[in-house]
Amino acid sequence: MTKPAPGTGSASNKAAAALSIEDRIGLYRTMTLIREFEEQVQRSYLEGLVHGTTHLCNGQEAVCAGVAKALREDDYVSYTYRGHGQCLARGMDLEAAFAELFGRETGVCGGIGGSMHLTDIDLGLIGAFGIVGAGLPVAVGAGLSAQLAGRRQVSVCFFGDGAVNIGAFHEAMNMAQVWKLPVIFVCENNLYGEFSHILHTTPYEDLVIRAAGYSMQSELVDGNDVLAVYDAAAPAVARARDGQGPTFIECKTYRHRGHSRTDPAKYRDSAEVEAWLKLDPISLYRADLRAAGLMSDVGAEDVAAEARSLVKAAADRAAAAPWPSQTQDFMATMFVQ
Amino acid sequence: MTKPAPGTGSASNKAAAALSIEDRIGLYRTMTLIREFEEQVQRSYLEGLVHGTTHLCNGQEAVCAGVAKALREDDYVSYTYRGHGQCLARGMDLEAAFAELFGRETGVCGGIGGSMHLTDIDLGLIGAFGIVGAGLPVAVGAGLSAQLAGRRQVSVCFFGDGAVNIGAFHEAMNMAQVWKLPVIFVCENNLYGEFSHILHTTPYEDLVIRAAGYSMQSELVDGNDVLAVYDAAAPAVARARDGQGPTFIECKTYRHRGHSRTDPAKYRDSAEVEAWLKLDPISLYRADLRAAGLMSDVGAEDVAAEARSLVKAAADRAAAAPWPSQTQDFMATMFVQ
Amino acid sequence: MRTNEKIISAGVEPIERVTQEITYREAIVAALREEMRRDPKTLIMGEDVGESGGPFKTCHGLYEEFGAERVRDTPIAETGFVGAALGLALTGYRPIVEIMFADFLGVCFDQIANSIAKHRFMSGGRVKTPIVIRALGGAGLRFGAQHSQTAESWLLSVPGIKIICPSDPEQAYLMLKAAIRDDNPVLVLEHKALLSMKGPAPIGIDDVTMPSGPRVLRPGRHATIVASLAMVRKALAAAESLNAEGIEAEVIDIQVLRPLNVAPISDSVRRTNILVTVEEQAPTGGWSSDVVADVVSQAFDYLDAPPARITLPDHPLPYSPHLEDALIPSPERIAATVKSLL
Amino acid sequence: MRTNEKIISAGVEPIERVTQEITYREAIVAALREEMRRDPKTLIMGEDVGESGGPFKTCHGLYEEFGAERVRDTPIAETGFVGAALGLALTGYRPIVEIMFADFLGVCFDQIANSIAKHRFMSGGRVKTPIVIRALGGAGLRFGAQHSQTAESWLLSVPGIKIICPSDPEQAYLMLKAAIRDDNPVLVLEHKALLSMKGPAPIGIDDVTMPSGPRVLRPGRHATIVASLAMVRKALAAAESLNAEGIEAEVIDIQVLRPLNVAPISDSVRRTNILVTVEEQAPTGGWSSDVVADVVSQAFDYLDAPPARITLPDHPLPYSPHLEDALIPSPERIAATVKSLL
Ligand SMILES: Cc1ncc(C[n+]2csc(CCOP(=O)(O)OP(=O)(O)O)c2C)c(N)n1
Ligand SMILES: Cc1ncc(C[n+]2csc(CCOP(=O)(O)OP(=O)(O)O)c2C)c(N)n1
Ligand SMILES: [Mg+2]
Ligand SMILES: [Mg+2]
Repeated sequence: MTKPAPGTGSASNKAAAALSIEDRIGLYRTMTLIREFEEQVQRSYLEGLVHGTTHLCNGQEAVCAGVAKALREDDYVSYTYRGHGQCLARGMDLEAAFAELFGRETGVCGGIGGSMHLTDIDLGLIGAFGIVGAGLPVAVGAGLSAQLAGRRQVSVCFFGDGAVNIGAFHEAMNMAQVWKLPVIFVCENNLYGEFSHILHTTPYEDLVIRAAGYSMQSELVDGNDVLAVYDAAAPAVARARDGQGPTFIECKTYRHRGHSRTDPAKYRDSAEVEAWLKLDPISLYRADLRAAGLMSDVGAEDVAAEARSLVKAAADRAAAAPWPSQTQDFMATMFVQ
Repeated sequence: MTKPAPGTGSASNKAAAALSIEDRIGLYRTMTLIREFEEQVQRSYLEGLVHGTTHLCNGQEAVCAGVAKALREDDYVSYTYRGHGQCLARGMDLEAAFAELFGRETGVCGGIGGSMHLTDIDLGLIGAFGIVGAGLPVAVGAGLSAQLAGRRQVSVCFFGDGAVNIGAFHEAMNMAQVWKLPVIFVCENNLYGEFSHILHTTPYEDLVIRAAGYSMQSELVDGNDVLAVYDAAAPAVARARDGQGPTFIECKTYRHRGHSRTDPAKYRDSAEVEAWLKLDPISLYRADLRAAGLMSDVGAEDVAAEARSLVKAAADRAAAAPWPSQTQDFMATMFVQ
Repeated sequence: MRTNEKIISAGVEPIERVTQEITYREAIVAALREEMRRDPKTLIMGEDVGESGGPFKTCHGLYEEFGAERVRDTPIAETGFVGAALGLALTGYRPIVEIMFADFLGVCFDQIANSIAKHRFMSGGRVKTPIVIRALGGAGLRFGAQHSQTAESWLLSVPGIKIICPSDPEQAYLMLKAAIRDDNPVLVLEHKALLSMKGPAPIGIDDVTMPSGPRVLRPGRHATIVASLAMVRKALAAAESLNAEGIEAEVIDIQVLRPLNVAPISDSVRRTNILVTVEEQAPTGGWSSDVVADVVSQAFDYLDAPPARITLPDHPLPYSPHLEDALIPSPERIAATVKSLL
Repeated sequence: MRTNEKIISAGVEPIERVTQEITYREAIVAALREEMRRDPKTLIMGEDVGESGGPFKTCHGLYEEFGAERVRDTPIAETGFVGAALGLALTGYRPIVEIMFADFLGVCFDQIANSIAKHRFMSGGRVKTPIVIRALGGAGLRFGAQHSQTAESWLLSVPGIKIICPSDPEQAYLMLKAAIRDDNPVLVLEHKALLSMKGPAPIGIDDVTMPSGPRVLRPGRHATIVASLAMVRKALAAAESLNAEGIEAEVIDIQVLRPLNVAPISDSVRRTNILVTVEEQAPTGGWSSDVVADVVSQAFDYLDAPPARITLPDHPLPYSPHLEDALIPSPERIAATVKSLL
């Protein structure tokens, strides 16, 4: 690894220090729920309940949990095909999420969208974009909307390291900066696109360097440290609400599994994988909480057990849900009539 | 104007100091020829000989002349709809250029391309791109070709300040840097897109800042000083030939006329226009040459008179050239049969 | 050639007193202005649409009235601002974007085809995406191969977006107003060779609805000519000259390309038994093939001859004026084609 | 169902000894490998095509044989690398690019439609642009609305690019080889649901030419079914089941969408008098309308019934498996449609 280039911001105000014990444990709960959800998706896929393909975010839970904590209910969030974590961190109903992955009528998109396209507008989850980079201009539009409406909302978009090479990223970054929009660009740098290492496709490993090209405020954080993520996100969100414009936050992280269901991820060095597994965000945070005397191992197990049972129950209910009707009015699904 | 951000390079090696007197006068000749050409295009347009629209480069002659001087015959050059200067600086036949603008059979593209699309592959003039930014990825391809062929060629692309906001720019810059290609990105920053000032669409006025986002070597030069342009281009070209990768060169310049034939350019402050007209690259360079004792005012007038007569004769011949045949085999024009 | 009937056919009560002679360009401006007055959630974005009033002056005066926030100049970044339109629409606004030349739709094709056209559908119909994309296209102005396309057929195969193409000031006005009120994405293809065309338009009218399909511009019994955009005038001219020879051609403006409603054309063909289409596009992939194929299935037994499609040639348009002119369908060619089928 | 005739129809001498049973995926790899061996100016670029062998393994082993320079991983930047292909082609190389999902053609639509397809034409025919763009498309794998399109019709209206779509290993092999040798831009649309399909292919053959049009896969006298890509197998299955009822359907693989050559289909219709088309696309803007319109003009008097077009519905494809399955044309639907016309 090259030495990280510093971002332009200073996360040193330590917003996380102000979090209540409840909030801290809540973060653990969120990450654990996401992990258990993804593990269940994996199992359900093998059982034939999830169709086509699916992109899991195991190992990256601290990013969506940490950022979500900094947001209000009326903020806007957009993300990618690897978007289950973002949705759960915003409170998407577990059963509706599973039902969508299973292609059922009770899915959050009626079984029409699928694993890559979870959307729930009522939660500000404005969309999951399957085309790399495509969500960023949309997030800029939501940011413009927030600016125009004047209600101090922000628009956050999540994307991967591979997305910083596509044109849509560039156009969105520039527009957000020129118009000083309340947009937070969260780059989950998990070091790989599909199978290519970032240095194969980008001139450097620290993507905050990109932000410099737009004179955009930026932060480089340990994306496996949920409090560090929160520490970067909270002031960025505050600045955005105050009309001080966008921030680019790079979160260094790692996906535990392959790119998608069919990828055994053999292109990754086993030493690298080992090293990152040791940096598992949930284990690290659990150790933190234990050290701070906020949660015992037993407490942590309770959280996990609760998450597991919630997830299991939701998946079971989703698996029993009906298939969407083949004779439904697809035209009304497509167009407001 | 904000204070120019320095580029990453140092043009201080003063390649221009090594230019012969002949070469120096040659640069004057090139700029004058381009100016006289554009003036004639303007007149011909008013006479109805040039059709549709045309984009003149009056005021920007130092950029194409200075860069062209740093190139070899086997290098590749791409440019935009505002590309007459680049073509003439590479030696495009005047009559063939006019004939193309007039839509005649003897045009450099048989009258098929027009003012926006002058191409002459034999001169390494690989193409004029009418879609903003579209030429940059193509230039990257030519640079890749040069790298693969191993003959120390370079690929130069010219584009405007407005082009740095579009996706194609970004993808091209990144690819050139990742693959260390011999590509010189020459941004002619004339402060305006069509009618919008750069600060309206970009977060700053100094576009070298963009280059920082790719860790790309860059130079910021006075684009109205032909020797300064050469001083930036020559070492960039040398580095590219040596396999040291791409350079981004920002040339500050100004177009004397509107964006295209229909634009009276009323959006520009008259004080600004005045100031820049005083910085006319040809007058400035003439003063330099006079001060250095290399060319008298009479000599300069001779050069201009010669250019005028060459241009006039070429335009007259072009105006007398036949129209392209309506029954030609367009399918063979489109496809190699 | 204009009657109240036509205004009615576009779903509008005829209010003769407001009908004015205006240009196609003025019609666009009027529609934008009125709808922006009507709904504060509307806004327009595009390159140089602000203080400059638009490269083709189709936003003239809007900046002065609505200000920089609602009449917004963008960077040259079609993917960026078309994508932003989706973000605005999803969060309560009704964005209108201007694509300076329809040829540039290629730069933002993905945002339109994969995001805008599919977003509501993929959400299970749970979001609303009221977006208008206006793009100025068309040949005849010696703009060369990259600035002369109507792009009519580029998005014809993409479900999830409506496509309309006004051929005169009246429809430029009425359809654009309706498009802005529509809760779905609408691509409005305008033609730059029509910008100075004059005609009556019911300015100030409030009761507009999206037309459900083609519109008969000139009745006739001997042949049906269907055309779009700048070809409509050529078709009308052809009909006029045919009339002198005693041939009465019915002229239909297709006007709504998506969703395509061929029934009125089939009705016409059932009466005329002859079909000729005219489009300013290559011979393949365009609406005229769809129209022919549908008419054949709807009115098979009524066709006296195979329908003829008049199109551009199957290569890009050249710059040279005489070449360009020779390749664009002309009234003479249309009239000759009709006669060849009788 | 396979005979030497078919190989001949693609312009290849039948050399039975080299015919092997391979998959569609292996056919692609073989064609790439052989042509890259044949001409050192060829190279391939795309996302993860190098050491990983391609997301769909269609470049398997190429990196090992030809190295990183000729089998080049790119950033996720379709505009960038498709545009780079043009620069390579203009300067003496013969680039092949892989678009991972055909759905992503939208991201680089401008580079294809405005640059690649027009560059030679705009130069007055003075440059050469040998470029192959391969894109893997198609539905049936529950990939949702943004990863299931064949994109067959997106570029159908753009002159200046050839479009081919192989429906079996033999044609995947032969046509890709011919495309790589072609001096013009060729878009090769492959179908991901066919990747594991097995069939004979004359591996190692050197004498290939671009097919000039459709190919008859199964002769028949009672009806003509024209299909593309994954729909070809469905059409063959339909023909098989119709056969059991004594109906002999001729099955034609359209295979070359641009330039479109409908003559062989008209010939067939002149014998069968019935035409059914099957395409995995929306009802408008696709090749089937062009085919119907052309057949109607070429064989008007031979049609016993209006041609029927079987297509996807006019909305994006949903994710849920049963929904997706119900919407993709099936052999049953094809057979029933044929019978309804007899
Ligand atoms: C325009 C486009 N090109 C290619 C793809 C195929 N693709 C899907 S995900 C992916 C890798 C993205 O990597 P990254 O942005 O790092 O996100 P991650 O998957 O690591 O979360 C690619 C190439 C796509 N979806 N869109
Ligand atoms: C993708 C695209 N969008 C818009 C245009 C219309 N257009 C042509 S030139 C131009 C301004 C370009 O400005 P700049 O890059 O600064 O170059 P200059 O004309 O100043 O040389 C615009 C917007 C275009 N050709 N392509
Ligand atoms: Mg990644
Ligand atoms: Mg400029």
